[in-house]
Amino acid sequence: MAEAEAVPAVRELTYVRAINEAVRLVLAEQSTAFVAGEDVAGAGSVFGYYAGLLKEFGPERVFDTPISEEGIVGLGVGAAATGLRPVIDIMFMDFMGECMDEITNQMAKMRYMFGGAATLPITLLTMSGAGMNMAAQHSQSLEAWLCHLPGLKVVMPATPYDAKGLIIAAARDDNPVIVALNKMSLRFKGEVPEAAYEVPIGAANIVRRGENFTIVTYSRMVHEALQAAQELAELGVDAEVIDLRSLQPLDSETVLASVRKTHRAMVVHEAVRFGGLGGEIAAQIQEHAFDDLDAPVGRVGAPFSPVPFSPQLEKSYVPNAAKIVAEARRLLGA
Amino acid sequence: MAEAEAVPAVRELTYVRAINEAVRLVLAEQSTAFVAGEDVAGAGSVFGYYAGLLKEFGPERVFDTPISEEGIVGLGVGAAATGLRPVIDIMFMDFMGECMDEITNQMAKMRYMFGGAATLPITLLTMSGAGMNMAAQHSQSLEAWLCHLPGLKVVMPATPYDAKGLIIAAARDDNPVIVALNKMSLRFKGEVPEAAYEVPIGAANIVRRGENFTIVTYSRMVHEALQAAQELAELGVDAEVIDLRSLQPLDSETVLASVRKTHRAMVVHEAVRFGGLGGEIAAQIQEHAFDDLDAPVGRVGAPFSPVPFSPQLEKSYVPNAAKIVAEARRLLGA
Amino acid sequence: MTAQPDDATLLDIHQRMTRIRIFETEAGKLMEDGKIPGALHLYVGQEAVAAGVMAHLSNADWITSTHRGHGHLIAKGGEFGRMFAELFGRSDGYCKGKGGSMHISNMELGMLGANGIVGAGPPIAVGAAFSCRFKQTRNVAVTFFGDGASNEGSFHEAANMAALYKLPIVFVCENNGYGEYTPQANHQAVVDVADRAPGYGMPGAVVDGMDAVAVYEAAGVALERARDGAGPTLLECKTYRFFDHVGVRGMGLSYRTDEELAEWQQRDPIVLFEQRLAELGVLDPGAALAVREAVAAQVQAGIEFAEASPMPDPAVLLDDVYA
Amino acid sequence: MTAQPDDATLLDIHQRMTRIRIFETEAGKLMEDGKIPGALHLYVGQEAVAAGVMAHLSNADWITSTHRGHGHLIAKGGEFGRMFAELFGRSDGYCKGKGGSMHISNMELGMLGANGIVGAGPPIAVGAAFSCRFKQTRNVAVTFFGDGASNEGSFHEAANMAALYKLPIVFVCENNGYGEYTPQANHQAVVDVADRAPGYGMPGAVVDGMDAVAVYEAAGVALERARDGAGPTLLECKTYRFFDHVGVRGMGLSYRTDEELAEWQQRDPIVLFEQRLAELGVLDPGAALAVREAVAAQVQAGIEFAEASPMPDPAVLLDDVYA
Ligand SMILES: Cc1ncc(C[n+]2csc(CCOP(=O)(O)OP(=O)(O)O)c2C)c(N)n1
Ligand SMILES: Cc1ncc(C[n+]2csc(CCOP(=O)(O)OP(=O)(O)O)c2C)c(N)n1
Ligand SMILES: [Mg+2]
Ligand SMILES: [Mg+2]
Repeated sequence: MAEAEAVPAVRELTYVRAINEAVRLVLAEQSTAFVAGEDVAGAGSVFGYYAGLLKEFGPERVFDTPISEEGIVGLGVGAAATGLRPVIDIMFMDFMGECMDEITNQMAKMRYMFGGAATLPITLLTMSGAGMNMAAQHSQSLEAWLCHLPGLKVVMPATPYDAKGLIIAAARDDNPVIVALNKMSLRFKGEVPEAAYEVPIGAANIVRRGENFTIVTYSRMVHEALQAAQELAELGVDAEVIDLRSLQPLDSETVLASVRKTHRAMVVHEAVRFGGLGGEIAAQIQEHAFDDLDAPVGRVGAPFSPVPFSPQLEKSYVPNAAKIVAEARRLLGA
Repeated sequence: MAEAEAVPAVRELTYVRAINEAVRLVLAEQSTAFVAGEDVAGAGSVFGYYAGLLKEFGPERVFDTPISEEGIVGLGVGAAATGLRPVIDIMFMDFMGECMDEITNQMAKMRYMFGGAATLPITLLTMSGAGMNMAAQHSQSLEAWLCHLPGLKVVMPATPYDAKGLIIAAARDDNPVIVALNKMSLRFKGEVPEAAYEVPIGAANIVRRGENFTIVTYSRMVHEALQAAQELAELGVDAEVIDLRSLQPLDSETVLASVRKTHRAMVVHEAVRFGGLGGEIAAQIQEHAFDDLDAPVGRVGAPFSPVPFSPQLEKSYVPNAAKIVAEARRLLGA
Repeated sequence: MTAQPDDATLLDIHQRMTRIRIFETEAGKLMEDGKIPGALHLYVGQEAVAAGVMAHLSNADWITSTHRGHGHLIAKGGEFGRMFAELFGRSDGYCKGKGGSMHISNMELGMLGANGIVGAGPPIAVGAAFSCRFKQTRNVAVTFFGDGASNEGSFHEAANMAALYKLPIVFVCENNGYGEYTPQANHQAVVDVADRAPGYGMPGAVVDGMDAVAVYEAAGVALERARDGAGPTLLECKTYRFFDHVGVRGMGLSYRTDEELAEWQQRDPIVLFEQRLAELGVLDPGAALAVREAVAAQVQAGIEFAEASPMPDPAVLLDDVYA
Repeated sequence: MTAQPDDATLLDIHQRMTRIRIFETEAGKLMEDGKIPGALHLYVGQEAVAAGVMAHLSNADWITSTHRGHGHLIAKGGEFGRMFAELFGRSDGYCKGKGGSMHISNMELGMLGANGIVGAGPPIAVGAAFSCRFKQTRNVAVTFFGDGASNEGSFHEAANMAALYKLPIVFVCENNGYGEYTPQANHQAVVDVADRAPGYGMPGAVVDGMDAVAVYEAAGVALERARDGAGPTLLECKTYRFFDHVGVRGMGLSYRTDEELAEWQQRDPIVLFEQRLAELGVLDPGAALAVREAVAAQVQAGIEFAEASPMPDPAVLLDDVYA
């Protein structure tokens, strides 16, 4: 990271480096921020995105915790309520179940239960997604649980740019914000400004303009959707691709405006289709843009099983561009 | 319960007594069944639905556990995998977060991860719902989390009849089944046959026939929906009310058949509207009955906040017949 | 701090205990009269613990509490009016009526909330203690929890983290012999929860939780240790609740014998303490009665304040979800 | 059972250790060659623990394992072919390729699965132990877990329940000094995890986990106690993993010194054990070599079996979700 002068104000960074830079800037700008989690300090996280931070900020601001997810989130809640701005790490999103009570009953509700007297500026980073043959307990996308909990914000960046900007926005937000990263995206590259900038929480991004089909998605599926859009273009379908970026709050307006233009829509996520956030979004679309719709809102998500280990099975399990295209064709009757 | 001879084959029982009878019959018919949970034995549960079972079946089959939800569910998983048929109690559904890892990563997935080699006949009883001024941590309906997890079945009985029949079906099922009961329904009365009978898991029940509006609901909201249907009748709307009873598997066929007849639908649940199961159901309806719909599928659920304590606030928070009627009128443009 | 309490401190502790006793007794009656909705877990019998510990704390020290939290809040300085208002669900309540008994809290008093989740306090208190150290203060966190709560994984994780980081925190286990209706012997194989301390690398101590002076002294040692940066202590106070698990009479289950209750009532912490104060010449029975009467009047005033407080306007329902 | 192992038992333990060592070493190579997808946590260095404990168990006794689970399964009787097939994701794997390294399991051998969730084993083992007693057998459950896992709340809850119910279970902590890249001193303030035992009301013991006989003997005592209905034991085995946390070389972090590794390798459990067997005249170096060669051949055969096994048909994707 000591590449100071020579670097242009905007340069290509990987997703993992963008995360690293965001957290570094947060620690630099907020004297009450600290990073805590399993193997975040000595190892810089098993994904490497805290590399160098222990050295730069010292062991009171970047420290390893025991393998105690409930304790870790509790530490964050208690520290935040009493004036600090914790950045908490839960290594895999699959481990949410270990700390779901702290998240649900403390972090999300404390402010409300206290009549507004407590403020919980917590940023919780975690890692979602399949595709690395890590099997049923290290590949899940459980954001649907979190989006159902009033009091939390939830963001899922698809690009290095958004990863950095959303983490900074999360850390500056006075509410608990869950930042669910994606492990298959760690090596993705993209342009990232050097400065500390925010990607606003609650604002979707139209990553491809299109006229007659809307694909609403987030996290790694944005890239699959963009690829699908290209294939659809060859079929004469001009798809608009919306990267939600924030799931809670959800930028329904951007989604609805697009659907009102295109008259057809589909939601794509890596999470299990049944009960996933796609249901909420599809329900909102048909509710608010009923008369604009020329076809049902489609959904692509993982089928109804745990994530299988075997690479071939996993490949047929995880949503991808081909499945998006297939579902689009089905919807369009093409 | 020693009222043997004189009782007719079908009689009125409260919801709480129906639960009690179901568990008693399960323990009587399955020699490997046992009941474990906090205050289930000595106290017969804080809701009273295990009353008398310790005395009847003894302390090896009905026993109190420490306040250790993760341990309790783990006990169930380990006992089930090794040949027993546990009935596990988690006092309030709000405490799911304490054992969500065991439920998500062990109970729901063990069979799949083991390539089908493990069988987990677990019945997990828990208590959902608001309305008793128990505030944010004792009033939640978190079924959306569970329905999103392949490997689990989820049922939520609305009546004494269904409570008994679903618990017996759950206990005879070789899969983990979560039975989420409702605390405001404990004193509800209804006809309940004496015999051990099953209410099939995965089959919805049309509790009111109607011609031009479908209300899809479950648990206590069934009663609110029925009342709403009466009020709607006065407005000339003949509503069909579907009690899903099972949420996973979901009886989509019954729902769709109704909507194809009525052309208008709405989903009602007590859970927070955003991210609740209503989204999934609405999405399915518009997907599979798009051309049959004359209006968007509506949804009624709790607003986006934790459950407030103050009785007035709680009353305005929890969905009820009036809100169902209002939403129906909005949808019907009436 | 490890010294014996001086006269002023003794009177202060007496005041705190009396305030709890009268508030809770009245709250029990109000509940039975149908004036307090929801679940109410009363602290009567355990007053010496809250008072003995809290006599050491300032508003800048943090506590986490339990479902049985009024006593902790009163001992930490809670006002009757705002507390009753909260129990009634009124807009002048400490939580504007949104929390109720199980979430009653006040950040300005350093009270991080009663909590409806058994075992939720310790991890939050670890965070508060971390804060105290991070800000380089000599402030501490104290987490109160029951014998039943000591079996939650959250206690374990918090205790281990506190000892690992040598945080300024004291774990106060109020062992009242029961978790709801389950006696301790049916929920853990140990008799002393304090036996768990060495497994985390912290000292453990058992103290008579009916003896406010004993609690005060033991808490003083633990708190001094914490403030000095020497790390946490697990302090177990043996105590008893005189009312049922919930409300006054509870569900009417017979899980405790009348004899057991009577035996513990013989050791009523306030009676014991007043005897002692009388012996020491610090407070004679007449003066004690005057304290009780004064507190009783404050309690009545608090109830009146609460009754006059308006119900929250439904328009506030969705306020306070986000900052 | 508490007796010293007889010659047949010694040879049996040797066999188990050798099988683990060669399987794991080959698995590491295969992973580095890109033939094993996903995450692979190898057991090399810790063989004495699995072998010493499992020498006491039958298929009717249950174990739960960890993310580092191959050693446990091999010691419990796992076949190389089906194991490699699972690591490769093939249809003849123990889990039909659906589980992989982190979920490898075999119910017929009484092996309730490797587990990707740290600390998941103990509560499940409590359930298995409950089953053993419920069915009035003398069977037991053994749960293996790491030093890191001992900080999960799940361990705490399980240990408390096991002691409370006096279940036939042994908690075997494999303390290899690290949880991933975090040294024990940075994750708990205690040196001996066994110090946690008294807090649950069970005996704790520390044993040299590089000494298979010591493990065998200590496990024998604990298992006899369990089978006799006298309740659980927490047996801590001090050990070390010779490879990195994941794979052979891991992420290339330098969190352990070369000296530390070398010191522990000086005490290689198999070398130590073979020396002892030679001294006892039970197995001379030549015979030991023969064992290794025979096992190596079985490992190769296992790899061939696995390589010949077909990938699962995508049509099975949704099978095995429900019974
Ligand atoms: C996580 C969780 N599990 C269970 C409960 C139900 N519950 C409320 S109080 C209580 C007993 C607590 O016992 P203890 O910790 O000893 O405190 P005491 O009531 O004796 O003060 C239980 C089981 C809960 N509120 N939260
Ligand atoms: C609940 C949970 N938290 C974190 C992890 C990530 N993780 C995998 S292995 C491991 C270290 C485990 O340490 P230990 O229990 O000592 O076992 P060892 O690896 O040393 O055998 C961690 C933190 C996980 N798999 N599950
Ligand atoms: Mg108690
Ligand atoms: Mg370890």
